[in-house]
Amino acid sequence: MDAIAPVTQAEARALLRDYVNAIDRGRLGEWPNFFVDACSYRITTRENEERGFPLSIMLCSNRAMLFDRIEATEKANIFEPHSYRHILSDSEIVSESDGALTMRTSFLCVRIMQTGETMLFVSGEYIDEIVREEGRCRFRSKRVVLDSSRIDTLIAIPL
Amino acid sequence: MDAIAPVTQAEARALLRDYVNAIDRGRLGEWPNFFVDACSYRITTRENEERGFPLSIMLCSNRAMLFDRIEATEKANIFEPHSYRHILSDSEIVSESDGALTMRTSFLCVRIMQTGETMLFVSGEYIDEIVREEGRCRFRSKRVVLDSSRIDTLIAIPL
Amino acid sequence: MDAIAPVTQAEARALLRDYVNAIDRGRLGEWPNFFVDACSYRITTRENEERGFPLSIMLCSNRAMLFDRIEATEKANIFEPHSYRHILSDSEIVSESDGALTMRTSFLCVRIMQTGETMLFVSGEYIDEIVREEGRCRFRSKRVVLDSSRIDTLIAIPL
Amino acid sequence: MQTDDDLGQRVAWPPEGVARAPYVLFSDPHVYAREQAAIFRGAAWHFLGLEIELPETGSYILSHIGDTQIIVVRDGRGDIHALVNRCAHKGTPLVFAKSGKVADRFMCIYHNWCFDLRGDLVSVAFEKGVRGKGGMTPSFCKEQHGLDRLRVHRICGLIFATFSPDTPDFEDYIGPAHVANIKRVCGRPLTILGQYSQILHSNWKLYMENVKDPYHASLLHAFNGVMKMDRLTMEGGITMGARGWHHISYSKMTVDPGGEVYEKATQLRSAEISAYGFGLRDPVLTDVWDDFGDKVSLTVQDVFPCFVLQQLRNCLAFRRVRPLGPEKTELFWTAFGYADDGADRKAKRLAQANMMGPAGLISMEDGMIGALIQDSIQGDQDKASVMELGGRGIDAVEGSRASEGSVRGFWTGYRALTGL
Amino acid sequence: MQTDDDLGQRVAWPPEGVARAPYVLFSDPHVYAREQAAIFRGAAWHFLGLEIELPETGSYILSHIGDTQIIVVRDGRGDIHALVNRCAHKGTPLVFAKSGKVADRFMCIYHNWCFDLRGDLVSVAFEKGVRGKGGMTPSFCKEQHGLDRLRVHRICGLIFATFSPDTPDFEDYIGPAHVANIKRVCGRPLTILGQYSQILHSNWKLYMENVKDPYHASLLHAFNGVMKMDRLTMEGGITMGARGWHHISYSKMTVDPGGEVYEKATQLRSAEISAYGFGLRDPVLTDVWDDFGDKVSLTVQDVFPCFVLQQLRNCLAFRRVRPLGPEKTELFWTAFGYADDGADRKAKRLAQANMMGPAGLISMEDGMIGALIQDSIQGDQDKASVMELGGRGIDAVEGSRASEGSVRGFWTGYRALTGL
Amino acid sequence: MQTDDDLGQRVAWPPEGVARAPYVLFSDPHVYAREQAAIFRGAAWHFLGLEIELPETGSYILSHIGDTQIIVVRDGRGDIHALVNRCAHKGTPLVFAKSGKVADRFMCIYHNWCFDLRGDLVSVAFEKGVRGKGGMTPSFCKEQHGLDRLRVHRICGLIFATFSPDTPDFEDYIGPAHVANIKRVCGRPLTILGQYSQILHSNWKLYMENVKDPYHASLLHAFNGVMKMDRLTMEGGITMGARGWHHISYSKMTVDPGGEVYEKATQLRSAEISAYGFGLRDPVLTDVWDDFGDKVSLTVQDVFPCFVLQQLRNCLAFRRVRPLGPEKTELFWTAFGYADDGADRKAKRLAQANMMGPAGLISMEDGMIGALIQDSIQGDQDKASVMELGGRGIDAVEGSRASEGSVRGFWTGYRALTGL
Ligand code: FES
Ligand code: FES
Ligand code: FES
Ligand SMILES: [Fe+3]
Ligand SMILES: [Fe+3]
Ligand SMILES: [Fe+3]
Repeated sequence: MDAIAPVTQAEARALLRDYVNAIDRGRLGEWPNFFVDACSYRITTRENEERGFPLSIMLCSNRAMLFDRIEATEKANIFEPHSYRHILSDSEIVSESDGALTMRTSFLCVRIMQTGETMLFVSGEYIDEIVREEGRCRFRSKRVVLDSSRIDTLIAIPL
Repeated sequence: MDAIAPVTQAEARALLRDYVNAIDRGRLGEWPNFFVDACSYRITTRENEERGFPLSIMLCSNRAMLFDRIEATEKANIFEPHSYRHILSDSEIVSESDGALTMRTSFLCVRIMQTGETMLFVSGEYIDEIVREEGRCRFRSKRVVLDSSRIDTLIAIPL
Repeated sequence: MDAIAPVTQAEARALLRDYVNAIDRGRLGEWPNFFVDACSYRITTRENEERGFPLSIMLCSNRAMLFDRIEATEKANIFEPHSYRHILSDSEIVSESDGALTMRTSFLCVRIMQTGETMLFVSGEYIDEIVREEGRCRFRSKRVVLDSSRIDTLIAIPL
Repeated sequence: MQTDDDLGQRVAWPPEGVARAPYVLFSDPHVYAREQAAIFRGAAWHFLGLEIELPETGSYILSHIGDTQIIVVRDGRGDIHALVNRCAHKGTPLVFAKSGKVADRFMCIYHNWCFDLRGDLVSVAFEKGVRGKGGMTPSFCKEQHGLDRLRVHRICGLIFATFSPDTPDFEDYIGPAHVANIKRVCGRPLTILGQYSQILHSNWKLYMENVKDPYHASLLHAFNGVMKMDRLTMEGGITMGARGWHHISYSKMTVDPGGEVYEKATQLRSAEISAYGFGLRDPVLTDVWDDFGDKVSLTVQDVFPCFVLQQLRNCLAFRRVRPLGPEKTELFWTAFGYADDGADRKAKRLAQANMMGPAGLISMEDGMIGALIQDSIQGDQDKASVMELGGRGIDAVEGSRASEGSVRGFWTGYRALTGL
Repeated sequence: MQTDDDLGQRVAWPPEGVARAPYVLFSDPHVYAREQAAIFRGAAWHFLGLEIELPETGSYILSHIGDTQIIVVRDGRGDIHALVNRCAHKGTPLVFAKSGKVADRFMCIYHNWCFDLRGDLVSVAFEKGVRGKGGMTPSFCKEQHGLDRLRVHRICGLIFATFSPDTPDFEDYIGPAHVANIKRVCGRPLTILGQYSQILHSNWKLYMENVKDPYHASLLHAFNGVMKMDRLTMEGGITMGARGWHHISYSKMTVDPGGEVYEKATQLRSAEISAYGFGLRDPVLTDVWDDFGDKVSLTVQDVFPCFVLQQLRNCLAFRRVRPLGPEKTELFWTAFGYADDGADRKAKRLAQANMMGPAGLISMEDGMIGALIQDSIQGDQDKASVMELGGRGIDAVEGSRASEGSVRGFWTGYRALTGL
Repeated sequence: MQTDDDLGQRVAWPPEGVARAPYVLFSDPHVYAREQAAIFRGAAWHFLGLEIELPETGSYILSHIGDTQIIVVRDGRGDIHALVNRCAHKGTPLVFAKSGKVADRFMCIYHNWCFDLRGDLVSVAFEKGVRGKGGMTPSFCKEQHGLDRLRVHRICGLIFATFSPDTPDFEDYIGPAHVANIKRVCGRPLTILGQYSQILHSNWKLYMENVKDPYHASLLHAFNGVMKMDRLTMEGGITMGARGWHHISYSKMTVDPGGEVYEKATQLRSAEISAYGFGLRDPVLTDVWDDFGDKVSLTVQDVFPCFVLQQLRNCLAFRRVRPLGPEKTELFWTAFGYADDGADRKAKRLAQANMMGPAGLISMEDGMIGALIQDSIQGDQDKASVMELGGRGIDAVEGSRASEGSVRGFWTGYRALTGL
């Protein structure tokens, strides 16, 4: 039965690819659908992690908060139009347990303003916990650990 | 028979790797050989695509034009010596039909001037249509969609 | 017998991933362990290679020198705290002979200062010779060929 | 060389006074130099960090006042010193990590001169030369080559410093009401929840104007407006600090009597937003409590020129603003709670932290607005902004935040110190 | 503060006049400031965009004149307005997308002040305060706080604007022959094929000199030389515009009588190129037609200071040059065709577009040459370029393009406006 | 416009003279401009490269003197010329590759003007126009439009040049002892082992002070201290060059009599390092030989302002320093050996090259220390560094390197040329 079938690295990797593609192509409405209901999404920094500080730059502890966040981004918040381009390096399997696969992946994210200005926006690691639900792979937990503690301007679009 | 054997993702990915390596290593003379005769190569921008503008930054609608372009680049045009370094992220298979495989791939291209000056030159997506010809995989169509509409200085070497 | 079993591309790629992860996570002490005793590690530039100049930016011609170098880095040398983030593109198998696999891989390395300042530090190619020893894959030779001959500030942490 | 007259001439402040801010102030390098001397090295207090960042003898953090790096260190007697991070020999910084701990001295990496925790020079390598040859010139006297030490003031674990002997004592500098709010918010043992910073592509003053501008809070931050979290129609006001240089903007956790303007007035953006008809899907952002038993749910306090203390419901933070040249600024955030917070309150503060910082639901716009302005005024260096909400002066409008008096208060302090 | 005398002193224009261009003009920030005031804010017309980019009421594009952002918008009466994109309150840009559409007003995101499509201030948030408290100072009068509005001139769907009341009417500014060429090329309904821009790492004037320099076309762009596409030996000439500030360079689609010089003269680079002995493998670049029935296959026209209209055979484009400080420039390209182009002509124009833009076979060098010069002159700020081809004046050499008269014409306009 | 008095006023050199270096010198753009004129265009010799980089007629390299690009080329008579890389027409660089070879002339890419290998203008495209129309103005005379040519001096295959006719002859400029050391190290046929460069985020003078500062070598570079490779306690000294502008620091390959200070003195960082108790695991770095038969294992020589000749045991290199504005510098390294080196010696030199360059075990810190200082002094433009080791003058301390005399010598030359 599906829920039993363990998540393969290929499936996990495909999820990650589709996730960043959805963001890079501006399909933000799909963002919450990459997660299960009882999920956790965090953006934090390597420095806070190393110093044991629990603060997040962005924190959603369930899928409803993902919807609230993205609705704010699309309707309430105002910012200069821009898009991202994510580049993924190889993934490392950290653990596999009861059908959940935990994976670490180095990434770069380039930010492109509508003016054309292009910059290396952030670098860091994805630490993902991926499960199968209704036959489809989703994130149970996604932790985005940024290498830098200094953010340029703002983070409106999730990483 | 060869022409029938569908192009696998691994083969397509190897073609893409060899293609960017040939460019990054300065072997521009090989560039047309990565395409079939009846091919199309375009560099355009995300903005032009989204606004429905047909303009290209570079357009070759057959292999002869690829040869003309690269001959101009190597003999007629003048520019400061520089090289590229391409980095590819994961590819997404868009479709497979009658042996042709269509694939989208995010990429970064770094430009290195002879002075050593290194910059993130462009980011974007490759949208490739790959077929098998004489037992070898080649591009039937390659569309390079740049995230930015603003180009630094010039594009002499194809992307 | 192990030594016979040829190194697979997947194993080689995993070694490369673990190698850059160890560096990016600051576990420099592990660095020499990715190499066999009779190894060679070099950082050089594309320009020196093309002009036939033998000079290296960093040169270790055996494992003892790797230990000496990293001990200096950690104890004697002084520099502003910083870390790297490596991104790997696809690898090309150059040759496979008597169990050794030779592979070329394009990479980017981003440097993150403790202040948060993030820059595209270097780009280039890894040219790796990988062998199996005591059942584990290691580098027999690692040549880091930088695209640029101009280094920002210093290279304290190996690439 | 720029003379003072030159500068006054170029800035040419309009007759409306602090109801105007000439745009040239936001990009001119000579104005920037004047600010460094008159404000950052001048008669003003600057926030450096927290005592809890310095747990032991020798614990230090690296902070800044304008262009100057400052070492903040705890000595063996428990005193805290603010020292300029510049070796007296050839200018090398003594420390270059964000924070750390030394035993009892700072050793310069360049030539190993050593300074004790008060900044006094205690040893000079090869002072006597080698085998009687070389060494320091006889007239050299260590006493004259210590690190520059600043005046320090500590209040509720917050550390402030000033370069100038002329700066009034801290409590006189900000005034009693402002001392009271610091004690209100920081009067209990604090705990740090985390830190990060933002690069703002604008002059530092555009950010400080933003902080001191209650007018924008519910308009630029439409999330505030539509979520009824902070509106000018709520009960609240502005409390001006000493000489009007500082301000506290506050509002109460009450129902919003006249709030319908935010949904109806077609000239407000919030009225155009259809979202949130039924509020947020997840209640955590609105699941708040009265931290100080006074029903005041929002306070934003600044200490002129560059310090901010923020209470957004239960989301508490310090902000420190550092100019990086005329057109770039770094904004340092420290989120905090209380040592005695239970797991539940801590968790809720962390959730409410979604409102602050570079991704803050009601702060992200502040990271960008200054850069937009910086770009759009560059062609009009001869023009000025216009601030006439609530008059042209700095008197608080009793019980109302529909005033730019606090922004004019910033310019009052600015003009007093820079003489512009 | 820089005085005008200072500047004249430093620039020290050589006695040869416009046959020389002092290198200091290409990097000095004070010269740049002078240009902003005297040229971009001064008595000159600047291209903003096209009417077809503004299809409906409220349609706008964001354009620039020098350092100033300009909103170009169509109002309900069909009039087109050019407004400075800077809110009268505190300088926030009203729009920050490249293009878009509003209903009937621009609402500032910062405090929601609203301006109508003519730039008049129509509403101020909380103008009357809240419940009678706060609000704008009584003396505040909206009429005095609209957006700055520029003079606009429209010709064949092209939109130009100027800040200065002293600028001559557009047609007098460029002269009849230049009006005629605009009508020749743009006299039929246009359609946009696409847009992109280039960053040039040089002063903006190095690009404009390049545009107005027919001397380089067949030499720097060896592709032209070897492909016989544009050579000085072809029939053609220069038509100077009013006061010599503007130029049109043209050549005819005829056989090249004296062209062998390009293959023989060993002092020309084209002679060294072995390529193309048998022409291009693919004919599309040479499969051209006579768009205007006058056998003129190439025209490059400029309107001083920063507009270019290009006809390279059937490859048509507008170029707009925007300075980004003394050493950086952005070049905006808009390729166009005609509304009534058939699929075949449209396809050929798109193929010929290989000649233009950052990857243009005969334009890529123009993106780099300025940056090379910028680097190589920086050590010689006291020297000047030498332009003596075709004399030292600005009179066109009848039927010849072997002259730099049009470049000297640029400097004639430059000196007239800047007083340098 | 900056006048000289302004500058002297702003710099305000302290009465202690060369025992102080005002921090304003390291970031002020007007000081930078003065240096370009008085030092880089002034009466000083600058290293350009090596004769072996120019094997044949027409071989050239692209080098720099301050902000000016210099072509170094060998002509048919074997003479070597240093030409400013700026076309006399409109300033285009004649070459823009790091090195290359031309037949007998440089052809400008922009309009194909040609210059011979001595820099004389030999052809002007379309000088006579086309079919008698256009062409250069009759008064134009090619003789007056050649490339600027510098004075060149060659010694042991090293190429130096100067702009100024007033610069003393090279050997008088550096003095006999310094000529002798160049002949000592470069007196045999050289071979290049490789080249690379480093970007330093500091003013160029911070790097040159570092080069001329023997005080830091064993302290900043703890690797030196703990590895006993270079210590002030070793036998050695400083040899000052003509007028004290230049220096040679040397030490001998002897046991270290008083070295225990490095392990014991708690005020030295080396004493804190536990590493290397038993030396290096691999002996190659210490497997050295006496290259010059004089037991001198280390020499660092500079020729004011920007050239360094380094002998670190058997690791030999030239360094050339190029300022890139007030706060950025490029450092060019060329490692070399001798044409008659056997494979073994060549291999050992390459191994010892681990000590030099951006990753050099005893040089990496030099790439960063200037940037640290640049940051930490920016807030204190009115202060100065203090250099009183070995007195306040420039007399060498016989047989000792515990002196900053050589750094003061740098400032002696600096003040003489700049007049500051
Ligand atoms: S600079 Fe600090 S000891 Fe020399
Ligand atoms: S800045 Fe535009 S409304 Fe305040
Ligand atoms: S610039 Fe060199 S020939 Fe014109
Ligand atoms: Fe705000
Ligand atoms: Fe051109
Ligand atoms: Fe050193």
